Amino acid sequence: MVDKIVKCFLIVIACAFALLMLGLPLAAVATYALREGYGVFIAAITDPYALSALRLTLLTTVISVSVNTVFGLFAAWALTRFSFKGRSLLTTVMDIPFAVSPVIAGLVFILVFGRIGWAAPVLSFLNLKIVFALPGIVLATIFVTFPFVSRELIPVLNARGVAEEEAAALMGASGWKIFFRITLPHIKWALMYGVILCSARALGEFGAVSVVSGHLRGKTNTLPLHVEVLFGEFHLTAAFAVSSILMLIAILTLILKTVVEVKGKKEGASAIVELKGKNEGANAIVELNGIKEGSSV
Amino acid sequence: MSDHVRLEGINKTFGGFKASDGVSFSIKEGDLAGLLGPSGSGKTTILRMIAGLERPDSGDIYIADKRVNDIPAGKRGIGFVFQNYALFRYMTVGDNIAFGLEIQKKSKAFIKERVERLTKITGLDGLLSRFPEELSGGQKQRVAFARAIAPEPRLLLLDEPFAAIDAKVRKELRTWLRNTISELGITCVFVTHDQEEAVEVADNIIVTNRGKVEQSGPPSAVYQNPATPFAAEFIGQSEVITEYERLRGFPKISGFQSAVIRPEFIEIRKVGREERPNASQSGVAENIYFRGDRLEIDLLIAGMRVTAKYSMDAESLSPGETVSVVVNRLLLLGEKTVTAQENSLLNDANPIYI
Amino acid sequence: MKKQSKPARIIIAALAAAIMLSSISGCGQTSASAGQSPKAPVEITNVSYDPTRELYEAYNKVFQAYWKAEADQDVTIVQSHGGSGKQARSVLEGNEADVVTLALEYDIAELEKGGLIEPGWVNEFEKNSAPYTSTIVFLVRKDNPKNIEDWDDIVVPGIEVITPDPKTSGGARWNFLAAWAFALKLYSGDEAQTTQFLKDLYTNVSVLDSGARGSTTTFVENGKGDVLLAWENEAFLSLKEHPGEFEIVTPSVSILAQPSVAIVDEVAKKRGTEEIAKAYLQHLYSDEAQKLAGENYYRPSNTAILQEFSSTFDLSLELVEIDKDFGGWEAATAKFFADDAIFDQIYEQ
Amino acid sequence: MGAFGKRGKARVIPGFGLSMGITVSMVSLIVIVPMLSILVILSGMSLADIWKAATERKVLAAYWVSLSASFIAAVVNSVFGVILAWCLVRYKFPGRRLLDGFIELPFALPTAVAGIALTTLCLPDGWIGRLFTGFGISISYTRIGITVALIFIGIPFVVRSVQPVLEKLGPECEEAAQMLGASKTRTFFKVIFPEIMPAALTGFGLAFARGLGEYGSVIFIAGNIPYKTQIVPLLIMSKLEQFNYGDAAAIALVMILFSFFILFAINLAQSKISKAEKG
Repeated sequence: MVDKIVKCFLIVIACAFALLMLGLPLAAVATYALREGYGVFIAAITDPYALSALRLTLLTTVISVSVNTVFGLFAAWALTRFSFKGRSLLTTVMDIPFAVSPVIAGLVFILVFGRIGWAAPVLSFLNLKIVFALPGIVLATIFVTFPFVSRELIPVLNARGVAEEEAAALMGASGWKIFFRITLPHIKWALMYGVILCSARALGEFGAVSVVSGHLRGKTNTLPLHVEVLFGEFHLTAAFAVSSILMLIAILTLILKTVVEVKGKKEGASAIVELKGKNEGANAIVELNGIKEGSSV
Repeated sequence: MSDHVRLEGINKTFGGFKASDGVSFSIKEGDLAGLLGPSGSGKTTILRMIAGLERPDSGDIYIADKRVNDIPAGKRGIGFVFQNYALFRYMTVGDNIAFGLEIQKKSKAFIKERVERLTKITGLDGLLSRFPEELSGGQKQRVAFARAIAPEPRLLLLDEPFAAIDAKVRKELRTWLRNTISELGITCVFVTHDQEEAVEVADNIIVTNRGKVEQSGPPSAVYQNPATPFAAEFIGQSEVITEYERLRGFPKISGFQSAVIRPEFIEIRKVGREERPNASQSGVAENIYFRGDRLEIDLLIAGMRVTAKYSMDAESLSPGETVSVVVNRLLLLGEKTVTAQENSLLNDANPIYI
Repeated sequence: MKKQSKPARIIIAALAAAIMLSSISGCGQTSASAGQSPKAPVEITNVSYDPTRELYEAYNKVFQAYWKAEADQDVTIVQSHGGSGKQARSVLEGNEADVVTLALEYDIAELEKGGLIEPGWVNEFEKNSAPYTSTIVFLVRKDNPKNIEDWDDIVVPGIEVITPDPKTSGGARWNFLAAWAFALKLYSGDEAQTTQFLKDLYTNVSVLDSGARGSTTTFVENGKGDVLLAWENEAFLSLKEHPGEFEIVTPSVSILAQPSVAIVDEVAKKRGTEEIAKAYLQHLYSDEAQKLAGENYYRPSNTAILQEFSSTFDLSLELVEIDKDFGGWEAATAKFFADDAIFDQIYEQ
Repeated sequence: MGAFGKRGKARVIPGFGLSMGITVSMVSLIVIVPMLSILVILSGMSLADIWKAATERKVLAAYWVSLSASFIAAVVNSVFGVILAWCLVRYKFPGRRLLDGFIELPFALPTAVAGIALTTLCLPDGWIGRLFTGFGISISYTRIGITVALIFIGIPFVVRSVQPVLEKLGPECEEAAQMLGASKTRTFFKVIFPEIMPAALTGFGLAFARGLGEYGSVIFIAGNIPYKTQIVPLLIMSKLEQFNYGDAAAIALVMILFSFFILFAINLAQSKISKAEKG
């Protein structure tokens, strides 16, 4: 009885908190986006500046996520398959973007590639433009989302150990063969999970991009920056309309993430069943399930 | 002595899975009882219901003649040793053992003394300030045991107590556990899927299958006179044969479609060395395995392949050799009954129905 | 070994492609506008401050038509808006603007210091390179519920004032200086009392946005505060967007705000857009553009056209001037807005 | 990992050179070199100037605003995060999947969108703000508003750190405590809490660090009043806009040191967790 009350109480608290902090902002965005009718909504999201911002945002996301995925795979491989001096230092350095304010992230790129930055003479000699153009936005986004993929992969690779890879290597398999045949199947869900998180963050990055963007309308305004622009133009409804597009993308990402998670967990669970089956007979699972179901009643 | 634990008509389902199906049995005070059955037979569920970790759907559980269905687990005065010990990782060995005593609000001095005494009994001296992850499997087992008996329960439950321990330590722990429990004089129920373990440790075993109690009694009785076809097949090194009438001395008895044969039922002799030629028939020793104290033989007899033993002291056999075989006994299996059938050519004794 | 290198090449190629793609599009930006042929379309970038969004949206169309007729060339104008200081910073750091149209002469002077703009730019165009002016007024809620008439009404406790941060916003500096001018007159030149007046004023400030537009949004859209210290044009725009919700109150003393324009010489030279940039800014002084400024609630610098808008603007308002009354931006910045200067002091408890 | 960690052991698995090469060059290009530029800027200043810039009273106040708001937000998130994780792992209730899926919303939702949505909600006549106006409490443009935004940003961290630990924990330890007569409360605080503590700490640290640096969602809701509601990232932006790169870099350096300290603490907590998991 007391248990039931505690359970209900906790669930109510959890749901109320989630509803307040997660549900309400979503509802607010949706309500405000549509408060002046569909016409205004459609006009806002089909505005050429909005569309070009969307294009820029998508392009930035694709580039930075691809770079981070490739990097994440190599980094995770290097960090989990080999032991070398300074490995923990490297891990810590890779985590820096996680702990650094996006504003500082933007600032450092300005300090390197900006007109006053120390790389400026080289860039102007090469007639290359980094900050206040696409490369700068991409770089800032890569920085902010840098550790996402590798952070998801490293624990999984660590947990699997190196026995399988070593066995394959002893049989003479090449590095690529080992990776694609042995390693990738184990980490594919974690990889997808990391890629999704990385994309979500890349799509929505504001602070760092805001510093390096220059806010050129139709050129270097990403969608989140465009929201700010609209917000400042008395176009509150339009700002929320564009926000709602970003929100939809966010929700889609979350759904995708959940699907990946569930699929990944299922495969993980069946692996556990195999393991258990070998040790104690497959029926042990039935008892295990029984216990779990029993205790949650 | 009176019954300490009594279960009456217990039913329990998990989803669609019937874990307990009309389970009734009792355990005498001071008994060491083993719940024996294959995995998934519902033995752990029974143990957890006695402990109060699960509630039966119907039926009554009595401990010391008091119905305990509605008494929460912590108030039943039961010690429980979990299969994976469930030691508290963030407490030292000493804190683990003292946990139950602290809850009973015993004095510091009392707790200290009791913990020290328990560490002596369990041979954990010097390990009190260690954390569980710094212990070996056997040591963890002892800590779990000490923790469970620290509050002086009158009933101790153990879930697969030796499953996670390697074979060599297991033997030693079994003997130790048996002696310690009998010294403490408490009633004890343990769950196992290992019949050797059950037979060796328990005063009484309760054989379970598919949520039902098949048979209970002292190990020797269950072994020699199994009450149900399942008990007959499950206990011992049992093999089921269908055409038992092809063995000499075993006419077909209607209602008994098959029989259980165990190695100790079969007597093998070299050809020409038969003691009772009238009951003998020939067989082939196909493979011979060395088992340390004896030889184990894959025997082909009347077209059936069975396992037999052969003494190391007897004249040696070679693989493929034709031998003379006498089958002394069979356990004939009926629909729901079992009967021990002696070889009719050996004496005139009538079959004994159990 | 040969087999191994194939996937390696693919990955390296992908990486390289990603990097190339990003750098190429970076180059593209500069080279597209470098074309010298008069017929080839040209693109110029105007980095401006917050409240001019609507003005330049309108003016760009006018100029496109003008340039098409004049030089038979299509021109695209890329706009960027933000806090004046922030915008100047981005240009200084490499945001390639052909022209800047900022809130403060001071911000453009920073670009001059940074070597982007040649000295003497102030006199490159008429009227100190300020084609339109504005001033600072109060925006209050409908029917003026707190009876705010002048600067001394907004320093009394209980009034909630919205103004941007003078550290980052050009408009905010005009606000600050206008208030200073009023108080200095009130206390007959006693700076200690004037500073106290400003301190009381900023005690009443509840939100200090980083840009003028941010403050307007806070006051107008988010309903925060009793009075907004605003650019005159920003205040009129709010009236237009939300008719019947607000009123404009003109204080007894305000300041002549001269937003400046300039060609960013370094960029324009590099891109070969000097001519069109000059024309773009020069055309701001044309009658057509001056009227447009008036329609967008900026005071046209052309006095004849200003008179046409006499029904809109309170032309009797006493206006102090930055050069005359404060000794120019350099001096004013050092005295009021530098670190540890008066503005920082009034926030020290 | 430890199994092959001994130096001098032959590397059986190929790809060391390639993967290390790419990793190190990417880390240098994207992280190390840009971060070093802060030091490059600072190297042009005297120590006294750096010290003065980083410890100006206004700056100290901004540290305090950022630290206190992030700390409170992280504490709130730790409490609710543990409750959320607990409910998601231990209970079955309608909408659990949905709730589980939406925990990462603050991650996926662009911070600018979150910022304007929260600001709108917390205005005196907004859906949330309205409830508090009656008590004379305003949320938008106050420290409460900043804290609210940081709570939103930090939700996923504690939940996602604690959840796997709870899932792995299994019911045995609780049952063991229960058998020994411990009450539910005692079981939670003596048995479960120590188990999830390191994970909760990790989540707390991550949320704290994230909150310190958060910009996008906070700028809309923060009042930016010096000494009261000015957060450090906004101050850095403000310094930049005054063309004061040195001061901005000095303040940035202090922030990075704060973050490093937090990261270090997280790693300590994590190594404690993995040590415990080995057992």
